[in-house]
Amino acid sequence: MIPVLLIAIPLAGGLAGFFFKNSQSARGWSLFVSLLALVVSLVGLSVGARSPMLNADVEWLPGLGSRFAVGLDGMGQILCLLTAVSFPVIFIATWRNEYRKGWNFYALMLLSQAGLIGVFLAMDALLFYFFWELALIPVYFLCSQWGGEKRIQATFKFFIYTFVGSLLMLIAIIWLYSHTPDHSFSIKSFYELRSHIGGGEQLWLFWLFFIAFAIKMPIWPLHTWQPDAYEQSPTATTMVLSGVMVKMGLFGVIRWLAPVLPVGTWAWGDTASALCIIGMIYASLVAIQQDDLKRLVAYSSIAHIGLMCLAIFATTASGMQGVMIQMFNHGINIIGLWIVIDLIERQMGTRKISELGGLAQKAPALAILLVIVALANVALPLTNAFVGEFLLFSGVFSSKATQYNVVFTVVAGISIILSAIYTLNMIQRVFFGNTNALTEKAKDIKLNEKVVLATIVVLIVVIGVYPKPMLSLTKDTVDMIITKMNYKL
Amino acid sequence: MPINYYIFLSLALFCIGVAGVLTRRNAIIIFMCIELMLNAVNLLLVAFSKMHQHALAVTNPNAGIDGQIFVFFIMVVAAAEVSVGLAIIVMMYRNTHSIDVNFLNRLKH
Amino acid sequence: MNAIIISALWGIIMMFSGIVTSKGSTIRNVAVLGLVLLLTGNYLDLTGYHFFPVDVHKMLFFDSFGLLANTIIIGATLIYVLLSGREIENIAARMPVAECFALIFFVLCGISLVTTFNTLLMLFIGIEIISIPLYILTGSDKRNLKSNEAALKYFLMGSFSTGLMLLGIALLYGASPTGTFSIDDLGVGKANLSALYMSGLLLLLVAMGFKVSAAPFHFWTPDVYDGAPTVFTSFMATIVKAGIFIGFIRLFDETFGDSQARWQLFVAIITAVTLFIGNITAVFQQSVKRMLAYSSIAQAGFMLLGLLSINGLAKEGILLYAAAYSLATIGIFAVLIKMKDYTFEGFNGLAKHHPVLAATCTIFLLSLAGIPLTAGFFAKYYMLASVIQTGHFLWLVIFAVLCAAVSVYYYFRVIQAMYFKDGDAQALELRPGFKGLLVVVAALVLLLGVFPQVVLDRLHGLVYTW
Amino acid sequence: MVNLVWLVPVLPLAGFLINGLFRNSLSKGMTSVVGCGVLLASFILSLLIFGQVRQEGFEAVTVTLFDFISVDKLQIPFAFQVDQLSVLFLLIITGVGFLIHLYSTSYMHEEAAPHFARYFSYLNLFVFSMLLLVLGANFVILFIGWEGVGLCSYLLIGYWFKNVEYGNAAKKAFIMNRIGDLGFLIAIFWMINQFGSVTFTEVFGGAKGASVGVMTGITLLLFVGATGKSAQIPLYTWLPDAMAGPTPVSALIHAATMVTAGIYMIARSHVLYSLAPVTQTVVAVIGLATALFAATIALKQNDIKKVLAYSTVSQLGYMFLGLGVGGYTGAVFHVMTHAFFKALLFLGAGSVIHAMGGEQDIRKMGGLRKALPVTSLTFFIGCVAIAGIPPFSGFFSKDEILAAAYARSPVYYGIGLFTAMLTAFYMFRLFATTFSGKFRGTHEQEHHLHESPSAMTIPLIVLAILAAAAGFLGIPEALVPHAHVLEHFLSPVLGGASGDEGHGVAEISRGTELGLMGLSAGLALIVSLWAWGKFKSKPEVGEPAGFGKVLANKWYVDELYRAIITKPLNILGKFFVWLEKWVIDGAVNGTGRLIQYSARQLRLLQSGQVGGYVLLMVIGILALFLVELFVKK
Repeated sequence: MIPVLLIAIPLAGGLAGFFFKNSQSARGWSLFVSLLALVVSLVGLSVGARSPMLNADVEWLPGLGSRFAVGLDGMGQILCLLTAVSFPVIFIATWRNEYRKGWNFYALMLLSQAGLIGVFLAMDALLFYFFWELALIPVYFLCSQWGGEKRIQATFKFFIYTFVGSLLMLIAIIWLYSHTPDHSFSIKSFYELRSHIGGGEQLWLFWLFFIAFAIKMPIWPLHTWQPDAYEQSPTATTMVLSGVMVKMGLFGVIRWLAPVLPVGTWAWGDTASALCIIGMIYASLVAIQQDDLKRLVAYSSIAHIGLMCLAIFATTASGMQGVMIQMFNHGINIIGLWIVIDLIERQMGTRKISELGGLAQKAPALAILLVIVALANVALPLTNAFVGEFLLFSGVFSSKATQYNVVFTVVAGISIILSAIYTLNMIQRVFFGNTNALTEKAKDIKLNEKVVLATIVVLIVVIGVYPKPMLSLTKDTVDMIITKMNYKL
Repeated sequence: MPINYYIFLSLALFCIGVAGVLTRRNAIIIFMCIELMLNAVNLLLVAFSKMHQHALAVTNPNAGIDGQIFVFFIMVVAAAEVSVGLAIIVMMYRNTHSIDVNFLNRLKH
Repeated sequence: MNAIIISALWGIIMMFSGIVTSKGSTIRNVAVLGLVLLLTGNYLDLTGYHFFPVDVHKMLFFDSFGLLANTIIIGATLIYVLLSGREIENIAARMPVAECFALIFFVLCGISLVTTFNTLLMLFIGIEIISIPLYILTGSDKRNLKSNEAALKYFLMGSFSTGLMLLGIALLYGASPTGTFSIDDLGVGKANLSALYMSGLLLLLVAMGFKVSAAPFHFWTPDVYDGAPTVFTSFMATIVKAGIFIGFIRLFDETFGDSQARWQLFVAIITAVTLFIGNITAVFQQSVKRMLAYSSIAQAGFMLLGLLSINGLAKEGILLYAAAYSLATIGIFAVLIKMKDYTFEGFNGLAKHHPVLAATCTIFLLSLAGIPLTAGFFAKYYMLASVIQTGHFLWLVIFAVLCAAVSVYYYFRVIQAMYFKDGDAQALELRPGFKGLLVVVAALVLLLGVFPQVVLDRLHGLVYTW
Repeated sequence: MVNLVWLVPVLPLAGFLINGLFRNSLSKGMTSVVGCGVLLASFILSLLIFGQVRQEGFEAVTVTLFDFISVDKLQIPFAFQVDQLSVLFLLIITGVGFLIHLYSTSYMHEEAAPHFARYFSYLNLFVFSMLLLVLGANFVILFIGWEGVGLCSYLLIGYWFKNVEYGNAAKKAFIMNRIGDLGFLIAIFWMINQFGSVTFTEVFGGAKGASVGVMTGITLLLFVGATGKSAQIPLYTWLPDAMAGPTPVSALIHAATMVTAGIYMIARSHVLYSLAPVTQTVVAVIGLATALFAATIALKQNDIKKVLAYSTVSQLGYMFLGLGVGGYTGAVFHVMTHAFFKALLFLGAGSVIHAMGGEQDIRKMGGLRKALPVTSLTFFIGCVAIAGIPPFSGFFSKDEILAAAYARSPVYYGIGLFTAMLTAFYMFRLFATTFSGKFRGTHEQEHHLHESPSAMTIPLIVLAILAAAAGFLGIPEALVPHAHVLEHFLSPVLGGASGDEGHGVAEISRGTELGLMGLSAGLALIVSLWAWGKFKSKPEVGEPAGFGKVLANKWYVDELYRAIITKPLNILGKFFVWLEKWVIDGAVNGTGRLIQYSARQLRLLQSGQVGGYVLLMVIGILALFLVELFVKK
């Protein structure tokens, strides 16, 4: 019941949104809808993991062996919560942005929410693929309609890039489907496949899946769509992209790749991990060189995602737990960063770090909130990201799946230092130092922004100090995944 | 007289037709070459029908009859094509006062 | 049987209706009436009511596959006439509308032959009955040099391919031990094929490939589609192509099904070339009309995947593909006809001036690109799945999806023009009825995209019962 | 009582929240009351706890608040451990901390109210993290405090954020600490991997079973963390720059407490170190090297705070030497005494700077004794203490370390002694140049030279008394048997200074020990007097030349680091940016361009010529037939 609601509410809300004819009411409506979705997801958390309300399974395409099966397990819960939290936050934070034909904007936003939640809830491969694509379409329109100057090319690149990936994934899905004994797309039959298909097939099937997911995350060297897309999209969409959408890739690996093709995953684990590591160092070093705030955050996000992906291949419970909680944290934190950047851009009209400075004198509240978010971004203890990265790293270090675990940990660890460098540089050059002609006229943040940033900060600290509920939420999923991943032919 | 001769003959005719289509520029002549191809096929069909008739006469008195029927159909269809084709060529000629296919290059790329 | 006879008769009726009245709307209504009749007739045939219990001596065989295909095709024609029938009047001065409709009916008759043929003779006749009227329709814009040129090219190359086809048939006839044209007896099982037989097979492959514009026999397509009056381009590109494809599948399934292994490679090669040329060349087109011509080649390439792996999935899929592809393309052409300027720039800013047109057009394009939630996705899905099920030619599948990714490029160019580029796209007058119908078609596309079951269930039942 | 220990850190946290959230509404008075009040409260609380802990046979208590992280086998509770060691640090932190808060109330008085509140909130936050650090019952909690204090030092160094220089100094401090912290973190992961736990008791319990290699690895990584936090070679360069912060901050964080975190951590995990002789040697050598190196630099510094900074680095080196040779008690003892006299010295320097109106260059001072009697007297006591002249505290602690060093190897002792001489020399150079001789500053500076207000002098006096007297907590066995109160107190945690875990200090005869003591004391006295005499008459005011220049420029270490680390990283980054644009993204865009190009070319096939089309068709057919002929199936 609840999963259906989670998808249906934003879907219906979005479709309705197209019929509004003024932005204000559409904005209010979308906020209302997203809050409704949030409430539902909270209810979903409250009913308890065993509740039948958390699953729905309806006849869809009997001819194809595909059913409309959606369910909320721990991972689904945590990611739905992320989505459900993000959208209201985004709507409130960008409350003051004016969009041409705003109602379409908000409608599309809600549709993308529906698509995303669908991806996280789908318990049927074909359905998963459906939502996987559907989440993309609204974002495509959002970016190319309301983005920056080079938006059309950037978004187009992004679209084709991801489309290629997902088509390859489609091939793999069909292949697996045609090998399921009961000719069904259901996740159960997919999980039973690993004994039916030999190591040889798994080796190339792995890449068909992994390329799709790696593009989405993105993993070096398939990441080049990302900075452009982030830079050119309207910030609200960038938040969706970086806060929630990149999680689709990690989610895909955890739910649809690692347990389905354990042998392939195990065989290619080191290769994939190496890519992640290279990406982390690479992205961090590039981030240090960036002058555009959006690009800087984009690259830092690449580094963080790389770490999570690395931990997945480590195949350890603690690492996987880390991924789970970190997916949530990363979403929250990066959205916080985008909010700040959006504020700066709207006030100053620029994102160039070199043109800013001394904002802390003019906007102390903004400065403090940003500093906290930024510290979370560098995983300082008692912020949420520390818990996540601690688990991720310890997972990687204690990995039995690779003999390079120490090397991976150390090299990946360097990226922590690098992340401290670019984050502090950013704070330093944007907020500290003396004001210049441009930043003289800066004002402090308004109430709505204060509220959302405060919310984010509260989340950061609460999860950072008492992560237990989150961790226990995903425990069962993690154990299940790990046992499946440890399967050997 | 072995069937192969017929096959070779009609294939030769067919190829002549193809060669004509490839080389000539006058629409009418190209069209005639195509007719030649069709007739080569007719010849082949008749030959084959005889062959089958020869081979299967004992079991089935009117074996191979289909081939000859087919030929008639081809003739009819060819006639229909001629009528339409000539009409098109005439229309063409009225507009451009030429039936040289090499001038047919308004539509390309 | 019903379809064949009714369509033939109605063709004649249409011709005479031209004498009775010259009023376009009346004639069109008669045509619509005829199509409805045809549709019901064919559907009844499907459910077992045969109006004309004629013995066809195994010349034709009315299995549900062919009849279902007919239903889809006639349905598509109905939609086509409703959407763009009015345009036929505006093709050229003093162009008798009635004849055009008559020819359309004759073409339908030919298609119904091709979808239900049981001997090569019927196939040949069907193909010719389709082709000859099309030559005329292509040239129907008499004063327009492009139209003339298209007609002549089509005619010359068409009859050339007829020659090839006939040679192929003749060779097969010679190779068949029993001296027959019936596709039931022509099949020689997995036996090693004689050179004669193989050559005949290849020639038939080529000839049919020509008709469905498979590379490298596709060259007539862009020119003819471009030169012909847009109304008839739409007709040729969708309904006719779909019909011939059914025949194609039927031929290779029934006749050469057992010797699949021998010819699969050729089909694979042709498919790959077709996909490549179709998609790549479409990328650089400036005129949407010509782009659609190439896209139709690309789509043919995808349908050829179904031919490559003739199995249950492929048969289901080809029907779905025919439906999805026809609906979408008819829709786009219907919009295209309304445009003043056929270039991509002509579509700039369409969304602002005609939101409905833009929205529906987007849905059709997404369907052609094979995005989920549209019929096009499942069409492509079936094609891919059918090949993957055979277990061979995975390289071809991967190549196909890469090409599909390329196709996104040119389909989305239209979307970008309509939504994200500024400009004032000019469209001719639009009747609310037209818009309404467009929306209905779009809804149909979406319906097929979400619940293909509505069609598939029937297919699934039927395809496996014969 | 002990179970209320969580209140000790929570009170400063509350202070932080109050001062932080209401910084715009609170008056300076209120802020000071809150800021100092919470510290005083937790100091009293610590005293009470101490009262309980000091009783005989007190067993270490673990107070678990809630469990922080629990993933399958790994359990990390948020727990505090109260034992002699942590209580000792509790006292030092809260006590000295309180004095410095008090001092700050008047030192920072010029600041505008919100910034004033910001300052105190940071300070409280620091105390909170520091207490977390020393109270944590497992390495993760310790690490949380560890990074927390790093953050606070970052915030406080960059307190005057308008100034870009200060900002950079803060950044440098944070990043260098980060490098060390990485080592610490990996050590923690290794423990998790090895012992499946990070709780002190379990780790120490399991340590015996682990191989020497593992122990060496873990301890070395821990030590990397220590070098970052406690400013040892090679990660020490941030500390002198950290003097950019307000002087009380330097006193509290960069002298008395935070920088000693490394010593605390190693002393806390001395069980592990005792099992890894190699690491012990490394620690000793690094410590000794740092002590000497920093001392040489201190010789030529002219910024009053810089001198003290380098002397801090040097003293920290001493403590590591002590740890390295197994004199854990001695090290902790020195931490304590150092906390007193170095805090005293910094606060004194602060009072001088205050009087000089922000001037920090000692070449522009001189003869301040008359103007600042209290300051100069207390400062003198500080100097005497650090110089190691009996009976002041420095003598005892330093001497204990030296004795332990001698027991391990006379070389250690020799260098240590030499360093002690250098210390005495530069401290008295500093004292003489600053307080004696005649004033060298401008006239208006001279005009309003004044003794600081009581809020600043009282802490000075208190600290002076402690600096003078604290030594008697650790009277060496050699002088008075069984008078080493501290050792007795700490023995439950650290074992005797003689280290019952094998690699402790070897015993040395009473006679030698006395001899060494006398030697060091005498030398210290002589050098001090010499330096004083040398500089009070003619202080060096000119630019240093020759080798002095090298020392004045800190051996050009910063330049070296810039050349071998910062630059290469930048170049690499630039290269990656290039790579991104032209190779990786270039490949993507290239594919697109390739497709467009081939599209342009393929169009040309569509020549428009029927003949051409037919020809191509025929070619196609022939090709198919060729395939049929030549492809064998």
